[in-house]
Amino acid sequence: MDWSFLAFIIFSTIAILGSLMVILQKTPVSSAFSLVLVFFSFSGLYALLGAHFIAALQILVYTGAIMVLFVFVIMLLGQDEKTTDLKDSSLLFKGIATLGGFGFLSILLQAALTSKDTTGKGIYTEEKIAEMGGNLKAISEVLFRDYIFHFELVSFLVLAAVVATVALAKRKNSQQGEIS
Amino acid sequence: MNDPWLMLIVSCSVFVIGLLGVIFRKNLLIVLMSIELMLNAVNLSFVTFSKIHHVLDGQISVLFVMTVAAAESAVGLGLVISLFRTLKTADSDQIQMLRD
Amino acid sequence: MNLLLILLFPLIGFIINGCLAISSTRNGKKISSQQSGVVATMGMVLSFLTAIYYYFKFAGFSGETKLIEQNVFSWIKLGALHVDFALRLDPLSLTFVLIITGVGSLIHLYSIGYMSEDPTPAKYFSYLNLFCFMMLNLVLGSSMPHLFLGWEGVGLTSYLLIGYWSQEPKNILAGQKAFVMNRIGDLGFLIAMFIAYKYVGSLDLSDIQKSTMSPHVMTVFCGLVFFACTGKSAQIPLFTWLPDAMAGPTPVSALIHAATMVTSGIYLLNRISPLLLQTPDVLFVISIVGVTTAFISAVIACAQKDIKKILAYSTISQLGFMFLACGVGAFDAGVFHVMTHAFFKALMFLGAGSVIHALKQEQNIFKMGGLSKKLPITTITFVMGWAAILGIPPFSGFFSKDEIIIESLYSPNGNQILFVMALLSALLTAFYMTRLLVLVFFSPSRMDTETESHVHESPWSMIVPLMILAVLSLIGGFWHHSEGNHENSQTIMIASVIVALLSAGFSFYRYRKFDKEELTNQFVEQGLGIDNFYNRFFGRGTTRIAQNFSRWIEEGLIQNGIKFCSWAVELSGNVLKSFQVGSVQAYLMMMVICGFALMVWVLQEVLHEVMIYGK
Amino acid sequence: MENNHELTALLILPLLGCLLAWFVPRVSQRLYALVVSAVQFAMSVYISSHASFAKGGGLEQTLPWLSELGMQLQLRLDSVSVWFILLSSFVSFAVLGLKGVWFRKQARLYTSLAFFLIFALNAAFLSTNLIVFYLSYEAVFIPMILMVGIWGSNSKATSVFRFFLMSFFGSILMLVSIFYLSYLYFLKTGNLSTNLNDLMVLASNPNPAMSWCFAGFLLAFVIKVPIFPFHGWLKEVYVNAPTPATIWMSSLLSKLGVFGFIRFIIPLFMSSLIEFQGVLLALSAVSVIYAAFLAIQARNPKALLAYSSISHLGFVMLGVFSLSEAGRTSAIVLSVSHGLTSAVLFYLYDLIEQRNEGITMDQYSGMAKQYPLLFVCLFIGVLASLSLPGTFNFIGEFLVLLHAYPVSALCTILSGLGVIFGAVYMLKFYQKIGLGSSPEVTTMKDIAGFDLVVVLLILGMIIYFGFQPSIFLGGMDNV
Repeated sequence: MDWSFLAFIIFSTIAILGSLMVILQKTPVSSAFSLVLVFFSFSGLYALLGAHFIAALQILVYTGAIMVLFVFVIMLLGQDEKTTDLKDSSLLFKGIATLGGFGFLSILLQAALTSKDTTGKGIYTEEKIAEMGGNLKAISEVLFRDYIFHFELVSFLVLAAVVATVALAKRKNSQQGEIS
Repeated sequence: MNDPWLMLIVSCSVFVIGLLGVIFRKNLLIVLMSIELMLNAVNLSFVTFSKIHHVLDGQISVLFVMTVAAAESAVGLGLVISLFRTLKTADSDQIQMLRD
Repeated sequence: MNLLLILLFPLIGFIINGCLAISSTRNGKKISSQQSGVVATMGMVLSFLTAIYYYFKFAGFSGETKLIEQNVFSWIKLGALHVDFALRLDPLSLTFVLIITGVGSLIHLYSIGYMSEDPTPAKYFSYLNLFCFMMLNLVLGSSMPHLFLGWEGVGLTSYLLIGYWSQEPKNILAGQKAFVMNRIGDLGFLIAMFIAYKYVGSLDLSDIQKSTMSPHVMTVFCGLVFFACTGKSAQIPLFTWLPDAMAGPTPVSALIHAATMVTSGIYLLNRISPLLLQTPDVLFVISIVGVTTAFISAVIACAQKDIKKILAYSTISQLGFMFLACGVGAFDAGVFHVMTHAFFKALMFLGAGSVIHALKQEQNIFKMGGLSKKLPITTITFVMGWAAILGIPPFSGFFSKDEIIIESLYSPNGNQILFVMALLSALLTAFYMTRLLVLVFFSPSRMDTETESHVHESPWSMIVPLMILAVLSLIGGFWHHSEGNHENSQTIMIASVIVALLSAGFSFYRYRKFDKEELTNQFVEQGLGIDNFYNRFFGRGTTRIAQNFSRWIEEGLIQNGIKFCSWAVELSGNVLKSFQVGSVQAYLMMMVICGFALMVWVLQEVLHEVMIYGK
Repeated sequence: MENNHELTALLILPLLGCLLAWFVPRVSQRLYALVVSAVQFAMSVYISSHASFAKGGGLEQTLPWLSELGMQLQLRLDSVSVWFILLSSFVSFAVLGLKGVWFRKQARLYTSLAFFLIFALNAAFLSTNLIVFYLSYEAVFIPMILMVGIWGSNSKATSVFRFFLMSFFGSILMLVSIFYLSYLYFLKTGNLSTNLNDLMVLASNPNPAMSWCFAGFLLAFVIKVPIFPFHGWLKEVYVNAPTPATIWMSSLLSKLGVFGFIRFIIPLFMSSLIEFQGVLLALSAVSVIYAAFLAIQARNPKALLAYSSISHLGFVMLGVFSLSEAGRTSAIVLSVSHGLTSAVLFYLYDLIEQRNEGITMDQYSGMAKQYPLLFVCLFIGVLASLSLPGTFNFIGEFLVLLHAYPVSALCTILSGLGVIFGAVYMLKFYQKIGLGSSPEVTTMKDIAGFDLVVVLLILGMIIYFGFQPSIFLGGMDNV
């Protein structure tokens, strides 16, 4: 057995089980920690696919930034007690949703697996990437040449998000100040 | 890793799990986490296809998705906080101010 | 000389008088009855003179067919249908034209005096002229639609004139009744036209006369035409409008409801007589209807108190005689009786009008009496009319009526029952006419003194027509030479005269000293309940159907159906709204399920194609 | 195909009239409306009299418009549409000219709505493209509903809602049918088209799906006309609408349905029509009788007129459903005559109502004395309405029944009963308001001036064409 296949088995098992734990845990905190687990395993999977830059970014952005944000919010709101919301909805509802989910899954898989078009048409074969000096160099090559405009646009989006967050937080503060 | 197609199974499974999470859970924080799960699943499929087809556009997309996801969770969490402040809850069923 | 002139003069009179009527009501200037009456009478007299011209022209024709046709303009032309507005004069229509214009002129003249106190004489005379115009169209029209134009036109003017005193709701309703009952008959006429067009392909009367329809179709056609005639000529079953039509001014009753319009049924039957002679069934029905009408209305007439109602029922009865004549195939006798009847019945109506005029609109014969001294001319002329209707020789009625009675027995279509019924009707006629005559003119006066002091003979314009008509009802019988070649005809003539005289004598004896109101049988006076039956059954029936339609179908079904539709729209909105519960999870769930379904659908197609046509 | 630009002019003029109305001062609005509608009428007469309609000829014009979707602005003025165009421009001219029904409030809006209505009507009557027809058919609603909504009386909201609901229900199914026809055409030829000329190929060998398209068209038009049992919207709308809107509805909008039958259903769905002819004839006959019964019991004179309209349109449909060339011509004749007559009757009734403000309708009585001329006109209108021989209506009704008789004797006789009931309710209408004891004298004057001229003109036409209908029966060439 290939070591990479072993790694895939391990990472994917962790990813699926972890995501199940995310949605089934009672407290948001444990959900959050399961999510961290999933992010790590995803990072591993990216690495297995040869997307080393993405793998690194996954750790940095998701685990480092987003998850911290989540945990921070959980702490801020004091959401550490056990929630019962999973039991709120009826069994029928959950059953239908699960069935729907599985149906959806089967369709997705069918779509993904039926057309096994393996003839890679692109030029960025593994050899080519290696020749270019690795994944990071290749990505930056493409990103800053073909996608520079989109890259700039996304920066605006981030700016907008920052402004929005500030606005949300600030208005609430001022209102609270007025009320109290 | 010889068969990237297996990755798609993982990706789809995680996506559906995330979807079910959004459907089942009413706690807004967990809903947001489930959304993150779905985004990640999509990212994984992007990278996989990028590998299959020997193009890098998929990986670039992942970069953008990550950016958007970060922005989204920032705004989303901001909303959760402000909602929690007004309603003292993070349960989505309690948020019915616009109904009728 | 143009045939159109006969039509044109009354039309011009109508237009002039119509304009006068409108302008007088607008600027309040009163038009006297002399002014407008002279215009109207001139129109009729000129028309009559034109008709006389044609009479002599026809007299000059010998041997050849007496027929003048004149196409005025092309009226309706669509596909195979071609209807011309054309006039057609033959001896039959000439007889009618002479009656209409001749008697019409006299009645116009009479109206000048009779309507002298009316506030809107121009309106009255314009209606009267319009009536004559329409009536002339009826008898001169060469095609069925043209005839129908006149047919409906006289119905309209009859409506207008019956309801002429429109302040009284009763009068208006009488007019409406006449119009509607006529229209019921007209429906028969319309359908007859449709049948003619379908099976003959033409609506021209001469084409229809010559046509060869199958016996069955012909029976239906003739039956429908006869039905139309029962409406216009007040026969069973559509006769109840005529007594009510007496609500109009008396000259109108004389002209329209005695002399002309009501005889148009006879005219029409004569027009299609070649067809009728081929349909014995219809002829049989006509004779039965005619004689029954004659008898029943004579019975009803015996119980009437209103002078005009008696004359009205008498008219119906005489019309029944004419239909009997047509029914037994003696069309000429029918037309002959139309003419004599026009003279003596117009005379009697006008005489009655003179009485009513003298008595300030009193119409009850039990509030009259002894008028022979006060109204000598009226009395003399009325007696002549009486003699004519009784059939006393040598008055005109003798010739025409006895011819009908003889024909009812001897013609191929006649039989004993018809004969006996006809004789009985004649007997009753003698009874009620004598009753009328005696009660009005000869019995002791039953008027209140105030009325009595005002009684005076009518002005010359009313007297002159009376005298002319009296002369005509005396000599009218000699214009027609009946062969009378049946072996027993003289016996029958003598018998019928004796029967009439006996009956008249009995009546005279009974009423000569009458000084109180007679207690008549209410049931008979009300027209044997037929009118009530119609009112209850058809009049109220229609209203009830209409109300039930309105309540159950319109409101109950259709309006509620619409309400239901709008309610259903609202309901579906509400149902859909209930899906919008506000739960994000539920929305997502629906999204997932729908997305699932959509993907199944899309991918199945795509994958199927890939699998088959792909690799 | 030659292009006749005068047809476009028939559409552009009212559209311009609609726009320019906003720049005309309020005081001269009526004059403006009168002049523009007179020009419009004169133009229609000019164009019609210069065209030859023999053997299906006429004027045609095709303008490109979204041709990639198979749509073209195809206009055609032939022996069918010419009468509807003339009727629409004449009635609109009369309505805008009549002083008695002019709105002083919001006159600009009224003028511009009126011209928009004329535009939409003309477009509907001229167009041979189904989509363009549909658009203009729907566009007619807009001014109509606005007029009822703005100037209508008390319970206008419900009636407008019903009117809209029912008509829209019908026409939306027609739109679906139009799309489906276009699709069928696509399947057959590989091109998309909604032009009537192209779609005629579908009629030759009908497809089962055509029956469903037929149903869609049928429903739209029977609601529009309307015939029993789809007439539910009519009474309330007629009663609550302001009189100009009522006149437009009764004399033109209902004709839009009749026109739709003649222009679209008969050529496209002849086979289905033949299949359902019996039912349709029976429905027409029932609607004649049924509406007559309703008219007999109606208390409100305006409702009575509304029901009589349904009854007469039953006759029209009887002519259409006899499915013969002659029957169709008769139906057109009756449509035109009914358009003229109902315009006069509704107008005159409105004048009577105006003269009796403050009196309830039950107390109307004996007014012929005070307004002799008005009632003479009204009486002639009533006579025309009960189709007395000598009036234009008689020609139409007589010919319709004459040509329906060979097809179905029973239905013809049933409708013939409507002739009797017509006499009953129309006389009742006239007698109720005109005859009887007169009320105290009011100050309002009799009809006079320009209004009188217009009314007499229409009545004159009714009587003239009653004796000289050949122009309608044989096309313009018989003149």
